[in-house]
Amino acid sequence: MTARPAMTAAAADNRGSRFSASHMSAVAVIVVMAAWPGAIASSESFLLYVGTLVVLYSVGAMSLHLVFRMGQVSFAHAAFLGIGGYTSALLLTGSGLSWPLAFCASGLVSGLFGLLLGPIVLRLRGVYFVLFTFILCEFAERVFTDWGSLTNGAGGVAGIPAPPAFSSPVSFYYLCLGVAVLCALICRGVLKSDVGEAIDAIRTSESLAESNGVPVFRIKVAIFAISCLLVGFQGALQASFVHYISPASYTFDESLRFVVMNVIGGMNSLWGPVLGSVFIIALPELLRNWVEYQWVLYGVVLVLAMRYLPGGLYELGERASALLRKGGA
Amino acid sequence: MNKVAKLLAALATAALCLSPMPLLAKDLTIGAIGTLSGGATDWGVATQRGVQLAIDEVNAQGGLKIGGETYTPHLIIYDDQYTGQGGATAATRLVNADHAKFIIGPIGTPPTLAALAITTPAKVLMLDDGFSPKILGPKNTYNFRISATPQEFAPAMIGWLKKNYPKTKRVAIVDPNDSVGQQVMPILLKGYKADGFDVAFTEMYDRSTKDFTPLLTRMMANKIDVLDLSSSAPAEAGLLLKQARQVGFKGVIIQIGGPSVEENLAVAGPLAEDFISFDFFNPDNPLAKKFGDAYAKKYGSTMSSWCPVMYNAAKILFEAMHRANSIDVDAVKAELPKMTGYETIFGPLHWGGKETYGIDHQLLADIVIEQVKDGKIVRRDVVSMY
Amino acid sequence: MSRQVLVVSGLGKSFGALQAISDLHFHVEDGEIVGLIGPNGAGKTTAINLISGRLKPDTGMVRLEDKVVTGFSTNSLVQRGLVRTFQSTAVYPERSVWSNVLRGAFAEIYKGFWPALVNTGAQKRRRDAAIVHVETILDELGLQDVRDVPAQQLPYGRQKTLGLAIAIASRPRVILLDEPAAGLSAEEVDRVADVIRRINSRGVSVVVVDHNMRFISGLCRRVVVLHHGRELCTGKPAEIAANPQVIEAYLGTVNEPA
Amino acid sequence: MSLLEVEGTVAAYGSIRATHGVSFSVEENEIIALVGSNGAGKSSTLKAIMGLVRLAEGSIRIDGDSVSGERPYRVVRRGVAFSPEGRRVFAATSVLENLMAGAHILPRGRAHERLDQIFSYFPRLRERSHQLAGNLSGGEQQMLAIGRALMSRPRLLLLDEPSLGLAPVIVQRIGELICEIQASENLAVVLAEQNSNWALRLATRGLVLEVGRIRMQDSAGELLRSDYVRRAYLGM
Amino acid sequence: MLSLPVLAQVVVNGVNLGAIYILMALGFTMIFGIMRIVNFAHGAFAMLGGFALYFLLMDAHVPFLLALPLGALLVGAGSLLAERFVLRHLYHNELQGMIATLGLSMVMIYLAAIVFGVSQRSVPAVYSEIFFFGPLVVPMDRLVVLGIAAVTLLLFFLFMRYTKPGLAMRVAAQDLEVAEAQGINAAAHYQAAFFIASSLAALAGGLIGQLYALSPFMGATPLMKSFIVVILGGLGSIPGAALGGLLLGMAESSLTTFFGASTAQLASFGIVMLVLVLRPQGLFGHAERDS
Repeated sequence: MTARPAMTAAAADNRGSRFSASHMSAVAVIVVMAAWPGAIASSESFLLYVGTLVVLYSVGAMSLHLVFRMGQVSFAHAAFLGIGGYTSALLLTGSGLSWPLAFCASGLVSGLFGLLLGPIVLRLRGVYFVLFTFILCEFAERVFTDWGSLTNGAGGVAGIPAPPAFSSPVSFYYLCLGVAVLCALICRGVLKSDVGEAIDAIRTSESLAESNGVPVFRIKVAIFAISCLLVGFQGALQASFVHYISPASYTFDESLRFVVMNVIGGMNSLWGPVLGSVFIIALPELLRNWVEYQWVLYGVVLVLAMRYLPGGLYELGERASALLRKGGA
Repeated sequence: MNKVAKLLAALATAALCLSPMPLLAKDLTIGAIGTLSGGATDWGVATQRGVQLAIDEVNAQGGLKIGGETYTPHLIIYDDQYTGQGGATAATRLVNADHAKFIIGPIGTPPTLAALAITTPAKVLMLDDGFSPKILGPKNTYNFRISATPQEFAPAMIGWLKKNYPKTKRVAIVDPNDSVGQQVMPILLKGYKADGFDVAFTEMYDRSTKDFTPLLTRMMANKIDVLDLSSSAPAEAGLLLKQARQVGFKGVIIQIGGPSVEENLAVAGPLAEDFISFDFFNPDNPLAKKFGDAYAKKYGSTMSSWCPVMYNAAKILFEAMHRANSIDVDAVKAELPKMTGYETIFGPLHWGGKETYGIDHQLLADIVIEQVKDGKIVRRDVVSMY
Repeated sequence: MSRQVLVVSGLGKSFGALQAISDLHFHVEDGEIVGLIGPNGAGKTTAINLISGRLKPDTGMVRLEDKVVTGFSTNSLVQRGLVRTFQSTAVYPERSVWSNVLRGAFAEIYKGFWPALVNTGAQKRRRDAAIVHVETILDELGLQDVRDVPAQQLPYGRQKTLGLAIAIASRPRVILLDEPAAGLSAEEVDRVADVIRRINSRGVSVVVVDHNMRFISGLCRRVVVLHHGRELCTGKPAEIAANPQVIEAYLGTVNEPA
Repeated sequence: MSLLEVEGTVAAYGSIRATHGVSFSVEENEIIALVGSNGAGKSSTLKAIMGLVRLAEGSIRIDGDSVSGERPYRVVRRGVAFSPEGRRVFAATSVLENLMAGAHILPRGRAHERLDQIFSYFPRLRERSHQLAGNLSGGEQQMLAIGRALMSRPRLLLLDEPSLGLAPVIVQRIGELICEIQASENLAVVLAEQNSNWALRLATRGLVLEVGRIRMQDSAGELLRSDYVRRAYLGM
Repeated sequence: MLSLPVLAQVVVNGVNLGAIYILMALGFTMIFGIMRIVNFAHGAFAMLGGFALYFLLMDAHVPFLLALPLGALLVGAGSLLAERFVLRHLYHNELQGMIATLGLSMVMIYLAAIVFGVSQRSVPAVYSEIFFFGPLVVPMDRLVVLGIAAVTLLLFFLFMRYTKPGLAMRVAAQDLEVAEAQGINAAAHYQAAFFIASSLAALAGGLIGQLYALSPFMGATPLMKSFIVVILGGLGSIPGAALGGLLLGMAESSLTTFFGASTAQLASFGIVMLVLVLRPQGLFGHAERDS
């Protein structure tokens, strides 16, 4: 299966004018996110928790976006989330390594696994890639469960500390926000660079890209590894956020969540996964009074979105702003 | 689109009707965390129903009359998805958004350990259940385990087995390869060895397994006298039971590691004959009978064995509030361990666990040993854990 | 005598039982246009795929400017100055003509993953140079009027020209054209031939694969004829046209190749 | 009333228009050549008749009844059959099954009768009837594609580039077969071809398409003699 | 361990497992082959099949051998609603189709949880005899399941091989446009194919309910096994699904018997990954085209 967003030549070529609008909305979002704790401090601190979750998940969703942009859909992201989570959890609880070092290690180890597995996985395309990554995800969960001597098995690792300087919910939120903004900058940097240009060419046609001098396979592996590295950071942050991890946290459902965030949010823009993570994390909160029906409604939302909004929420936003512009003109 | 909208509206209305409406008097939020999605959904449903039945009883008597006030408890339950993140999110939501001071559940190690990381610093009382020894500890003072674990009941059961089936020697233990099974297996291994049994075959199967015939074929080569289904969940235990008889196993089949006789009988049918297991729930107890009737009246369908456990937890909690004459968390927490002897559906209440966990926050009870005879469950014995 | 920029010797490739190419020899001299012709199924496209690195040969050797490049990947060959085009149109359909050509210059811009990722000063300079170059190509191939049109909206003939523009954007030394005239009207064929001559006049050596004899004879001084994966003969167009073996191969016998 | 009337058709792929108002008609029992370069709109015109691409404008009538915008399976039932460009035989099924798939609209008994007839036109297919279609040579696949189209007993046969990628001697043989079958079944044939010379020699009438429009329309002989066609399409 | 009776038992167990895997995977591979949809709701249809059988047996007192096909056909008919309102709009749209069927399966599973309850139940054993052939043990219910699966598979293959709609579906899977140009009504055949696929899944669900147990979540495992089977056999390939199902059944049976359950689980994943790496299109599949 290939994710092949329709992209108009004008939109894709435009390296100038709409930039500023995009910049402005990015700044606006960051300002809102930065003000979030202040705005809600008076009401519910649970909203801060939800905010933290959104920011956390946007890291993984954005990293998966890079793989989407190559025209591939990976269901193995939970495995790399888990590698990151376990790396930092085991280092923190076992060896007493300092938090920043454990954090860096989690991304590096996850990225390293991406670099090692990428050359195997990326030989496959389309649905076979999807199914292989699905099995890889299941396989990783089994390894987390069975390798008890290292991972403490299905019982998981408890008592994972938060970084000492960021132990309060508000400061931890800012830490996550900082990592998310950094991740967004990296992803945006990749997409806007000539590597991003190569990724776009690969999505359109691998053979043509290759004959234009794009080292297709190497770039695919490199992007896959970068994506794994970034989601590894989410794993580390999340482990410190929940203070507990177990194989049950890294199931296929978790991979699916990242994919759904990208699809629901929209696949043409880095805004897609951000919007998607806001929506997917917030949705259960909206449905929280209907706990029996929440999954039924969640399913209904997925079906409706795919039927009526195949371009995701980002497309909805684009349509709305186009309407506004029309109305204004 | 119109149809879909109508369906949505209908669902929404139904959901609103089902969600508990706050009534007059003072509201008392009883939080609950349970698994309401995926394969363990019945645990969450059991939690919801058990606690709700206890609340119904209180409200039928006009609420909780404490310290001159009348409190109407109402239940808010969230899904933990049986994950750490899910448990933590549910706990945070209850603590920070709903300002719940008392939480019942979750069941299972991952959501419980993650929820504890939220509730302990927030000083919220949690009555939960998970087999990990890490759940109880001298630091987790706001936490009580409301069901016994194999650590507590396995020695008693194995002792009973040795006494009643003295000729058996070679034991096979089959556990799911999950947090439950991985905790229980070593406990049982130790217990059997201590009583002189020879554990000749152990196997951990994947939770998604439905066909155990290959596994049992492997077991049959080991000349086994006793097959212990250990902590297998009801459906899997029933299948193991049925398929073990189908591959021609003629020895004793017992389940030490979790109670589920009724479900196993339902799954295995006539092949469940002679199966031995235990239950905390003794239907001869008048309180238990009353509860069983109330459940049947309200929900009709078969009852999960977790349901009385969660009902019991809520009953104990309300009683502790009465006795403390306060709904202050610390007062209730201080009162709970003093309630030894309080008559519950599982018999007189007893807290223990100090020597194992360093804190007496482990609920202990009698075990009713049951066996399937002529397609019916009969009581064979009652043994005590303490 | 001029230098040989591309030498192919003893090239062979089989797919299972089918020997698609066997013992293929030919060379391209600096600045010349060589034709590679043969009936359908003769192995022309396979030959291009082998030389351009899309397929790995079983036997034989490819030499590009005195360096053996057998089995090199396509993109490294592009970096070394060997570019190919495709039989059907191969363009980025949703992108404008301008950015299609700029993508063709990717090998010029991209000199490593990190410089490309962090957009170093050298990277920017290379890109700017490429952008200037793109303008010259658009001018030369007459694509200026459609520079902002998405490639998919161009008529077929101009898409083919765009394919050529993409190919030369990386400043190749040798260019392999796979049936550049297929599906074009006679008028368009002439136009493409013109473009190829213009590319050649910039000092690019060209290998043209086609089965249109007329087109090839108008373009090349030397023609290699392939048949059943082997070289049948090599010579001037006129000699080739008169060769009875070639006529036989072209008109076919009763048993047509699968 | 003509067998087929095409009037002002605009065939569209999404928002991209492949033809810009093509009109012509086909009478019974004639062969029409549709010539032009790649991308001129020949294939799109045939596919628009079949209902395989969206008809953005214009109308298509068979025996005076509109079939504009009809699904392909209904068009087939009106007596039209189509042999696509690049042959596109069902490679993983046998020759026999490919032909039976072509007879989808016929009852089983009639289909078997028809099969014998098709085999008599293409004896080579009978020899290979149990082989997988994907293992046939290019020429055999082309025969299979035409045979498959003929299985439904059409009155109008649309052939898209039947000479593409075939050796000249095979192209010649296919041409003979088309004429032979056309004559014996009183078929109308629309032949879309890049090989203009060959197509115009088979046809009674010809249309020259350029960039989605009809540039010329005349008898095949006149077109073969026309200076414009000779220069632009015959390379003379 | 490596005695003849054990080996025979391994084969018997493997064939039994394989039969159910094949029933599940056939429909899954068919839907992908014809409509290019990775149907995540396939397991949910199996689940509905299990409940349909349960209610037909328990409430309507239909005899088992009648209730089983009847339940399957009922679910198949119901699946046409899903086809009409969800899938029809997403054919040949692999990514969106996949996510939508995921949503569909969530709706089906959690509605079933609300309607049927979440506790495990089982279809009461209709056949409880156990046959002993020397050291070989074969329970009657497995024989019945095997027989039903064999008959169904035979009927399915005959249908696909020798009937007109069967041929139409096969050629539509290869080249939709050309198939339509032969007079094949693709939309109608899509419906028929979806009906057949869902009915097969429902039948498998009934058999699973009979052999194992019923719950709203019971479809997840068969769905995952279908994934593995079609990867082994090649997506869209019907003979591939048959072979893949048998291979997986045999592999699970023998690996578990000789090496234990955990090892078997890891090893079977390992084998599937190895197959994909060595032969990316599966054993019988065709490579994905590079566009």
